[in-house]
Amino acid sequence: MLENIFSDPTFQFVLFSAAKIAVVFGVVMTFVAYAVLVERKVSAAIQDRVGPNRTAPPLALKIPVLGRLLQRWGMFQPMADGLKFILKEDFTPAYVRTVYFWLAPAIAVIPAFLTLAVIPFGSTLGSQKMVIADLNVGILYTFGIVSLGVYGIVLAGWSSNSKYPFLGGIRSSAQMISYEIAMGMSVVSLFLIVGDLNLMNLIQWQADHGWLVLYQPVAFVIFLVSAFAETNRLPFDMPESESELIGGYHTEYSSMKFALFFLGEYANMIASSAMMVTLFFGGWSLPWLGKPAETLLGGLVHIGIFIAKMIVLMLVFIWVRWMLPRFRYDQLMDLGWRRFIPAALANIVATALGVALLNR
Amino acid sequence: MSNAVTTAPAPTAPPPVEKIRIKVDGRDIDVPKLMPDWQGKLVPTTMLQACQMAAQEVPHYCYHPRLPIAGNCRMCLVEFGTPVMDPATKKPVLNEDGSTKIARSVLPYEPQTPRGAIACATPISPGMELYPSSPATKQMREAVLESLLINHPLDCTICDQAGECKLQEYSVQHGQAQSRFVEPKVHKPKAVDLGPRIVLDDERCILCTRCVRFTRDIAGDDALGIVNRGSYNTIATAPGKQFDNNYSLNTVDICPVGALTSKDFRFKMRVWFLKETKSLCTSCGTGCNITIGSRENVLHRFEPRDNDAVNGSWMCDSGRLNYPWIGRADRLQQVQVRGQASDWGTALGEITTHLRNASDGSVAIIASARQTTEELYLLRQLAVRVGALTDSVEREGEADRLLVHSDRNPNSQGARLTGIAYTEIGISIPSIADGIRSGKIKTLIVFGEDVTKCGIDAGLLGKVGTLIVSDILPNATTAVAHYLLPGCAHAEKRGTFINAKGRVQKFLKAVEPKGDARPEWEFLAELTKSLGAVDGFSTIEGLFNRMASEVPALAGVEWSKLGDHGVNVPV
Amino acid sequence: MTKVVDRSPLNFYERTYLPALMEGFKITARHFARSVQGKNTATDLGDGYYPEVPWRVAEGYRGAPYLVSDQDGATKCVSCQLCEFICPPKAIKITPPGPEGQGADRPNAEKMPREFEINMLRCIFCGLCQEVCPEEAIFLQQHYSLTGLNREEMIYNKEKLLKLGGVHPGIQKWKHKLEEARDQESFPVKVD
Amino acid sequence: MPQLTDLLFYAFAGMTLLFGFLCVANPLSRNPVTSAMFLVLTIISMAGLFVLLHAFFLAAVQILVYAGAVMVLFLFVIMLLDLKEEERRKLNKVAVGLGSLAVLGLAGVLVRVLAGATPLIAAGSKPVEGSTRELGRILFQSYLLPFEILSILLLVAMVGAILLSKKELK
Repeated sequence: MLENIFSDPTFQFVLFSAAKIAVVFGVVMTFVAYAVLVERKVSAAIQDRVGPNRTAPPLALKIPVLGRLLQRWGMFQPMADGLKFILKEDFTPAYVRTVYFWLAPAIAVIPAFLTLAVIPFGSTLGSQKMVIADLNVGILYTFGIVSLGVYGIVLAGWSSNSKYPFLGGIRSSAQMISYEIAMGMSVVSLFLIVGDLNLMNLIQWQADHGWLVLYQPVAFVIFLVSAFAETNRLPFDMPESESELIGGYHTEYSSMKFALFFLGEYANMIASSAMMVTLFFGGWSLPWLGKPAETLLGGLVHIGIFIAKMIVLMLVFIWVRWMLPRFRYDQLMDLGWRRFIPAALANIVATALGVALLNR
Repeated sequence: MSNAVTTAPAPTAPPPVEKIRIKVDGRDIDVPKLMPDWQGKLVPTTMLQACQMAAQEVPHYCYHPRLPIAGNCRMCLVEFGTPVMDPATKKPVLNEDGSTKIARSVLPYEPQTPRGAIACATPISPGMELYPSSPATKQMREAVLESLLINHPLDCTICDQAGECKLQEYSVQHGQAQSRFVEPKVHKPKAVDLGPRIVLDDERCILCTRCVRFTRDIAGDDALGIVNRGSYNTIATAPGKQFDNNYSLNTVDICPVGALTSKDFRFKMRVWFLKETKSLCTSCGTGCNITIGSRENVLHRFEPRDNDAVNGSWMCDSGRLNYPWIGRADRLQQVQVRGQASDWGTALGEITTHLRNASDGSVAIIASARQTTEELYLLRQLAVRVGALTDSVEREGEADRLLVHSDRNPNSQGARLTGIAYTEIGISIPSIADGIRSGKIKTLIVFGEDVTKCGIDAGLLGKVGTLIVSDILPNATTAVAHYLLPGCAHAEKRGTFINAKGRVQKFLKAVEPKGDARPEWEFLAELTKSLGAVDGFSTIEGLFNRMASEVPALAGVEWSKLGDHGVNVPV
Repeated sequence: MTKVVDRSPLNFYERTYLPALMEGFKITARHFARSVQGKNTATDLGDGYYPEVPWRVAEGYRGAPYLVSDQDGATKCVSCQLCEFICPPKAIKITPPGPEGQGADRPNAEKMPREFEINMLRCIFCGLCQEVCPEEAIFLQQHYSLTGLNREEMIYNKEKLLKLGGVHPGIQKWKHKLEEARDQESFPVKVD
Repeated sequence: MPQLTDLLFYAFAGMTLLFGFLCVANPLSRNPVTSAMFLVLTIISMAGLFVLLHAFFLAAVQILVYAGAVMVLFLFVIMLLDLKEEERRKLNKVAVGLGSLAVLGLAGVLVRVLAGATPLIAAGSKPVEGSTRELGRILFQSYLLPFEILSILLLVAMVGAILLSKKELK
């Protein structure tokens, strides 16, 4: 009876999916926590500071050399931060629209994680494809989900019943809608070349023919910049720009609800990086490592390659934050609508012509 | 407005005044030839008054509109010119362009130097030209101020006058940034004890003699004078005399510098922190207008406020110092029902039920003529509703020549006009006492009085079935009250008093009441509303206007027409 | 001389944001590289990091305001309350001596505050109190790191402020005046 | 598997209907933002139904276009206008009556049409894979003219909108 169930493909599908979801979720959460640390450390280095270097549980300091080293690197800081978020007073201001006020942080986080479902973070591990949902419209799914992310911010801004969050929410909705168009158009050219929307196949194509960033540098630049706008990170952090809007949409939030917005932002950053790795940098493949893995070790190596590429891109995200000042809002809109959308359209036409001519 | 009400003590229809045309800073202006002096006598208009009419402020120290003119500070020096008269024809000489030729005043021995005249004491003449902002006038002021400051100690940091000091103000306007006087200053006695309420700092004194003139001519107690000579001039009391008349603190107000300071207010609070609230003195029936100085809910001082119809610029010391009780620690702050702490809702609810069931004639009300007219009116409505006997308590004292009235209640007229007391205050109290003795009066309502001191002794009070008391400070009556309702001092609420001469004047709130205490009119309005006697009122304005429409003597008066100085009603 | 800032329109290359980007990369990369090698401003100064090694504040640094005493150890403040008046965050609260209060602890000054409190949680170290003080009795000193375990602890009273403020010699104008008055001998000088 | 998909179908269908109903007639809240949010949920539930039909492309576009773009703009406008009156307004009985009548009429027509219709896909046959490639082919070969006409229509609408939103017509 039990064996029957285990051999049932449906059951296996559910079981392995659940396992993959759990692992990906765990890894991403850890990534978020340490991305914050890296952000703080990198920013400190860029600004001639040292960054977090004090937090450590007393027990960890007992470890001879490593304990001190970990403390200096701030390795325990994310734990302290998390603990602090949980323990802080969860304050709901008067006159907010309570339901939406509570819902908004959740809505902001969920899409960021859902996006990760279609990212192929490795080739195969044993019999399993290293992607949670192998959809043949993968990229469209991603865009669909990403487009929902704006609701969290808009609702947070509106429900706070306060002018700065409201302005932040309004700015963010306009910004995200604008850049989604440019972003979506930039990837069309990729699929014109590859001829498939499935991300697994996209990576395989790149493994065979070389990374798409070499074929489509314009598309990559547009995608990269749009990703900054979509994740609300500097230089496009208008929705939360603290010098003008205090904290934008999360001004009124505290404790874990605030942490969820934070988590959402970093999860979005991770998702964007993963997406870029998949779309432009050959995913799990390296120029000489193009075959889907046959051994367990090979599979793990592929996952490692994917994560390494992702980390590099995230470092770019972090670096840019400390490099560029915030755009003015009209310049941001101008860049989105009057530069990127025409550029992406031109890129599509050029690519289509190229593909048509070459295939003839 | 009916004829019954007259605003202000109508400057009895001024007789057609002869006007003189003069020029002030080149502008033509017609000024009356004669103006009343400090005693009301008509005397020639001075240059200072003319400048004031032309909206040109002339700085001055010794001049005070309510004091005789001394003309000794020289601060009001103004350059002027007079028309040149042809000695033969006695007609003004004209310039070539047809205008009158003006001779600017100059020093006789130095014709190129302008000469000023003390504006406070120089009468104007037709065709005169005044130059209150000419360079020469400015220079004269600067020079006078510099000389006044030569021996001034410049201890503004420890001077109570700082902030309302004419020396400071004029130094800013007309002074110099740096003193050219490098020699040691003449030092004079500091912190001299002039009397029980006054401290003198001789170094700060500029010898304007305002205080000397006030105490001689207004207070009629010739106690002060100037002794010694030259740089050693000082103000002093006559030998063997104390400066202790009941108006001495007015000299602190009129002292333009910090020479005379009040012992009561000494080092208490810097004046620029004080919130000024227009109010009234409650010490007698005169109803002097005062300004309350308070900061952060603490009263710091009372000062007289100008009102020609009542107190001029003055008030007596006893009234001025009659404020510390408002901040006393033993103020009643807790609503009590039979000795137990309670709250307003409970207490008023029980009182309402009790009064509703009280039989006609079983209730008596003893109000206080220290309460506001509105409160007395509400109490009267309450009395009409329950058929109660009402009266208030008389408080007699000795009157003086100037301001103090023999009636020490601030609102006796209010008690009479609202019907709380009949023609004479206090004549019904014996019949109330009889009623209690005979058992006819079972409920006694007392507001703001200790009835044990006025005919209803403690034993008799014990016979009262229900004793409802509202007061501010504890006394023998509040100690035995069944219902104790803490009320407010006049500085803690708004309302009106009607003074002995029938002037309705309003006062405003300076500080918050302590603890549970509430303005009496507020809870009386609730009580009378729940008893169906009067509609509820949430504002004093509405209540006053309602009262004015019902009390015949107040017909036509409205809160908004009271102004800062009040209106007269027939009494 | 007015300086004319050149605001010529950007050329196409500049409008691509690329030169600005490159500049940003260069600067941040330089600092990053330096920091990774363990060098930064703090190590350049050779001190170390803040909590262990307090900042070396510059001369004239304006930290917390404290009351000072004169060279005879007397309170300089005469309770004129100008600082209380000027204080933008209303951090200063002075209780004047009042009519019955004790006089100053130095001759001739007549007056000194009964209580002088600065709420350091409110204080913004703006220095207006020092600026306005006619007696040179309050100075912004070099303390910048004020800590306490509760709000009450952060309200510094007169005693504490005087202790922290220390001695600040001055011209001692009240003493000077007293000596001058004694020399004149025209009026008996009362000294309490 | 069939059981699971059936279950999911009923779940999504039920959600679509429920959220659709709550969108137009929410007994708890008359806040326009709530209505808009329920419309978003309706759209997402419908996308779920499309997925069950293996029309992945349609599902993704449904969410991307309607939930992700159109409804955000709706929300945007609702929030900016701050429709407080809407929350206070009472139900107009005449409108409710007429509306119900219209709905009933439409439902009647639908039922009659559906009763006479034959299933497009015979039961048991393999469902059509909603591949993007095939969709594109159909769109750009069989239905090219209608597609282009629609494009022109949208372009006209867009130009019109821009023209109308310009304050000054020169």
